[in-house]
Amino acid sequence: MAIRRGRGVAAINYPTGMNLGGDPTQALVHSTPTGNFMVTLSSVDLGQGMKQIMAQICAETIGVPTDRVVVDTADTDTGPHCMGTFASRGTHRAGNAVIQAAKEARQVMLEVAAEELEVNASDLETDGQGNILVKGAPQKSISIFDVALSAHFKRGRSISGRGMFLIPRSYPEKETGAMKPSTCYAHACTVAEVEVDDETGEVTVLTVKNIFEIGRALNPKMVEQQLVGGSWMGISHALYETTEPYYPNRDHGGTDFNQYLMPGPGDLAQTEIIVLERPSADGPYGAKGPGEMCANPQIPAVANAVFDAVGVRIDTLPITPERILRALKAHAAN
Amino acid sequence: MALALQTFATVKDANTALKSQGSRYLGGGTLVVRAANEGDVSVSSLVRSTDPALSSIAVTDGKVRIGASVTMAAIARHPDLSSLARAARAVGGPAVRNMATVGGNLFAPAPYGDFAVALLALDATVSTDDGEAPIETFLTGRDSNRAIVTTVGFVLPPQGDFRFLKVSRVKPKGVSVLSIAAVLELAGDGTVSAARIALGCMADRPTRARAAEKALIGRRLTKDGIAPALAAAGEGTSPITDPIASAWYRAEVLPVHLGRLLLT
Amino acid sequence: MELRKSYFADVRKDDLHEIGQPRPRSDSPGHVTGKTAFFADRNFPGTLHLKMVRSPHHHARIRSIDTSEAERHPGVVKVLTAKDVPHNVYTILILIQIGPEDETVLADGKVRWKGEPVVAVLAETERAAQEAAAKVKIDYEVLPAVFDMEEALKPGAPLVNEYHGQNYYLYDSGECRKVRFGDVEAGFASADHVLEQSYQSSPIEHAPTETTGCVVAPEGNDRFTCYTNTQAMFFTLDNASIILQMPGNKLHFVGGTVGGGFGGKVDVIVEPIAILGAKLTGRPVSFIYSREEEMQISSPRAAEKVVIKDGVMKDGRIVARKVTGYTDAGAYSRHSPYGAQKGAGHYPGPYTIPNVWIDTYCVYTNRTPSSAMRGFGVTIGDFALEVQMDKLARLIGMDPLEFRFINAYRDGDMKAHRQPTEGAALIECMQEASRAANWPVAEKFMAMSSYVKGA
Amino acid sequence: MAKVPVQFTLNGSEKAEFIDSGTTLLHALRDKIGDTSPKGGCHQGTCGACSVIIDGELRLSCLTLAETCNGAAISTTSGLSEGGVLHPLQRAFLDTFATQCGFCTPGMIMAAKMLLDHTPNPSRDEVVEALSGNICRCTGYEPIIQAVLTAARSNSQNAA
Repeated sequence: MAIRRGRGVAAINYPTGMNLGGDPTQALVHSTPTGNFMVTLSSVDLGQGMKQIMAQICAETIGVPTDRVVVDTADTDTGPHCMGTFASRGTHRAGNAVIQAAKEARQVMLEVAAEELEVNASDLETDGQGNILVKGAPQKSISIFDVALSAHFKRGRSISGRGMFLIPRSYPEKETGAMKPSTCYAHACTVAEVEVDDETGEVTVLTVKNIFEIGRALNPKMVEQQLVGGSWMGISHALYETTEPYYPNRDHGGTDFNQYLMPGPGDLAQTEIIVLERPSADGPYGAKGPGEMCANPQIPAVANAVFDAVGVRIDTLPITPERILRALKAHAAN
Repeated sequence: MALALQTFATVKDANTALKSQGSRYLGGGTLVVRAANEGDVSVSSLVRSTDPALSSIAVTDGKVRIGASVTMAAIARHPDLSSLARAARAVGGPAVRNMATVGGNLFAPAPYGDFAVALLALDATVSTDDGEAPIETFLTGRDSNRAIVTTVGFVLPPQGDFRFLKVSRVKPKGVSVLSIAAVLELAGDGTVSAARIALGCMADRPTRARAAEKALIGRRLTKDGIAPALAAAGEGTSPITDPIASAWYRAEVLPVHLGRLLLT
Repeated sequence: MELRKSYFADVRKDDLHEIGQPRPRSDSPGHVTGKTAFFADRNFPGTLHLKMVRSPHHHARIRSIDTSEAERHPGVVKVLTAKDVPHNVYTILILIQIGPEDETVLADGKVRWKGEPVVAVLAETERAAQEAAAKVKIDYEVLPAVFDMEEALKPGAPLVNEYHGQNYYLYDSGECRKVRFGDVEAGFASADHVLEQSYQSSPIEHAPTETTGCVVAPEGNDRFTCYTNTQAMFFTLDNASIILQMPGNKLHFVGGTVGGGFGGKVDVIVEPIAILGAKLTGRPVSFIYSREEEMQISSPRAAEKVVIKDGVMKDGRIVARKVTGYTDAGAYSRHSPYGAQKGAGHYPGPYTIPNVWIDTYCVYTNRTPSSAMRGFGVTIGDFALEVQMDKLARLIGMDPLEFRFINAYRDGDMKAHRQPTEGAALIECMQEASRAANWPVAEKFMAMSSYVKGA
Repeated sequence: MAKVPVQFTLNGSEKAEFIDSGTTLLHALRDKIGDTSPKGGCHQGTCGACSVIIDGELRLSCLTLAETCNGAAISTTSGLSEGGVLHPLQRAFLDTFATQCGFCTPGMIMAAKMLLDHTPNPSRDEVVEALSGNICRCTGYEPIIQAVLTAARSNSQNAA
């Protein structure tokens, strides 16, 4: 028996959004009487952290701590339209809508503060801690709490804003295919190192080193969650997953988590993640959509590493022990 | 008919209840309740017995008797059954092992039933109220069996004689590509004097690798010594094809894994 | 995870307060205490359970359906067939004018894949619904089926879906979405080597731990609240409105907390029929996929076949790339026509190639309809492209990483679909990979930049 | 349909209900008693989202019939925090970002609690084994493994 080691590389890019269908999302932002902010959306959190990220984006834009923001989403009676959570669009599209809404709300907030402080709104800034200060004279300030009370009970102003982000639909040109399929692109390069058992075809992924360029890590810990989980799914796609193991034959499709194969907690590659940030021109604080991109480069990187290890190409996914063993036997026979 | 559970203090009464149509015995639930959840409406009555004898483990003078309701977890932690712990732990994850029973494992279709593979290599005896049967006979006829299994009995091999290997795609818990259990007795000169090898997934239920067993007798456990046994390992098998692996793959890697088990 | 702030520092301001901070997730306390409310955690008294009777055949004509025995089964409240669905033939992308309507909510006269829903049974308990479902009698005339995309595209193949009239999606550009850039044949003619290779995949399941489903509660005022784990609230509401011929103001969707999606919950499958059941019975209705349904009935990622033909020079430049992509939609469109053309917009990958020819086909076969999944239209293409890149590098005896630097796109480079490259960062990712993986490349590559030359 | 009585303690408090015979413990807890912390991810015993602790043993509530639990002591994730103070495992899952969609989390925490109750300072391999019956599709498992190890460390620091 021989355990053979190999490594492979892959580099990819990934589009944000679905421009070919038209891609709108809306947001509403308003202040409560005591200066807390509600973000109202109909966007869906699949576990990637939409609610938390929209709160951080709103907080940054308004100039308050994140815990002053509550996100109320996905009730069609209250939330304005969102196309949906897919195509790496959630953070990018909804984030832009939230920024626009929050900017409008912030402007009203500053105007009310200006009246209270008897200065021009353009002379005001937020300290990020819940206060509005006069630029250059920070001793002259008012809390957002007091501004909101004033707006509600004294000045009759609604500290609120509407946000709409629309990517107009791009229609591919029939003959040339000229189109604008996406707004911005995330990038990745992955190097995978594997061991292949040449008697059984079993593959062990030893390490994956993933470099991801995602525009802006809005919340680095949450980005890490996506990227680590995505890297695992990429390896899973490379080596394990199929609903039809004998495709195109339809027999023997798995019907449970025992038959539908994915790497278990004892199969984990040592995973390294490095993130670069080249802010996108149109992303919220430069963010791109990393959620899908992060699961792609591992697949070809592992495939290339398998070839590097045992000298046979498996061009059909998933790269099962059976496919490797058959290829090794065919290779030996030639 | 809605699903209903009937509980009896004795196996005898439970056996009587099982005679009615649409009834099935409930062990740990990993097979039967699952089937009901998945919409198997052929079963309308579940029968169980709380007879304490079903849950006991007795080890006396190297003879082991395990009640059919004993769980994989109970076997894995029993101090006198440490040599079997590996096989018991091969079943499921921790929660499943707290539920899956020895009796149920005898009925689990491939790729399940790894502990039954071990019992086959141990040449166990399976008891019901109708009497005792060698496990091989029992497994052959299990589809028509109606009597509740009460115990399994076997002689515990000396430390080191029992070997077990489960190959799965997913670690640490995945269902079997195949499993192999072997009881090997060695003579003073290091040659094999007796061998029982049982295979999982090489048919729809555990089977003995008799040709390989025979080819091992008088041979040493070396690469050359086991070569004839490995060559004969697949004789008489008809491996299953399922989402985990094809029959072709299972047949191809059986000798590889048997070789690794024999040389450990 | 490490953030490498040294890259692109000149185009980035790091003066933000809340953005860039690892704030704790607001939903996590609910998750760890089990208090987060997923759709199925809503419990309404008197809820009916919906179970589907599904086709056991890949392709068959339905001669007759007899639900009389099922209707009499104890606990059964309602049995639904195609005639009960107001607008039974639909397609979800009709909302963005991608037709034709080609799928039935409940099969009408024909089934086109094994597992297709035919009859819906609503009963007091899951068990009663399962028992009654077993009593529905459907007489089928089995028809020849086609499972292989290449077979499906051959003349004389069984026609999968009459609403299309042929076994591929007809784009305005014809049988495939096309991209034409430069002169690909001239590129091949000038190349030192030409390599054509074929890549394949099979369907992949999202396998979220929470299965697809919804619970619908009548509000008593002719409105219906649908608690759902859809990934797209209004997309689902608007499609339900069309299928049920019910004004949107009668529908109230609540969701947004989903136990994993990965693209698997963007089809509109469970909600319309559950709302219909609630409307016709006046009772709350729960329709939740079993795990078996999630694995084999819910749309998977499409199987794909990708054929790549490349012309490459000895010095490492790719001078021509022709890609033919096939997406196995299964029996119905769902999102697949979009995915196939998204692929057309993605090839030839993040490389600048002067001559490109792309054809992407959306093909119908008698299998579970596929749809979107994480990396939709791109994941399998990237597998094919990047394995092909490895083969090309080895063909010309070049280091695979260096080979990619030679071809990597940079700001300002024109892409095949005629958009200038903006915000590129492939080169920097590869430079960092070279360092992190101890995979050295020539100094000239480490000195490269994605920025426009001279800018 | 004949109803049968069931009586057990759930997170220390007495529960008594009449249920349909054959009802799984998962359904009894969620639909009758209102504890929705155990999740139904498969009803097959293959995902672990419904894991609960019954008389000190980790069990799958989707494959356990409620009427077999008469007299038992049952614990679920909803009963772990006391007086608003999170259990160290809950704290660790939260602090280390080990939850994403959150659907597997209650089952994971039950499996991890079972481990730490018996093995306060587990090795990584022991954590992996303890979680092996629970499926997570979001995280890739590593964050969950780290959360359990973190909880074990914080426990031992508190004990010291």
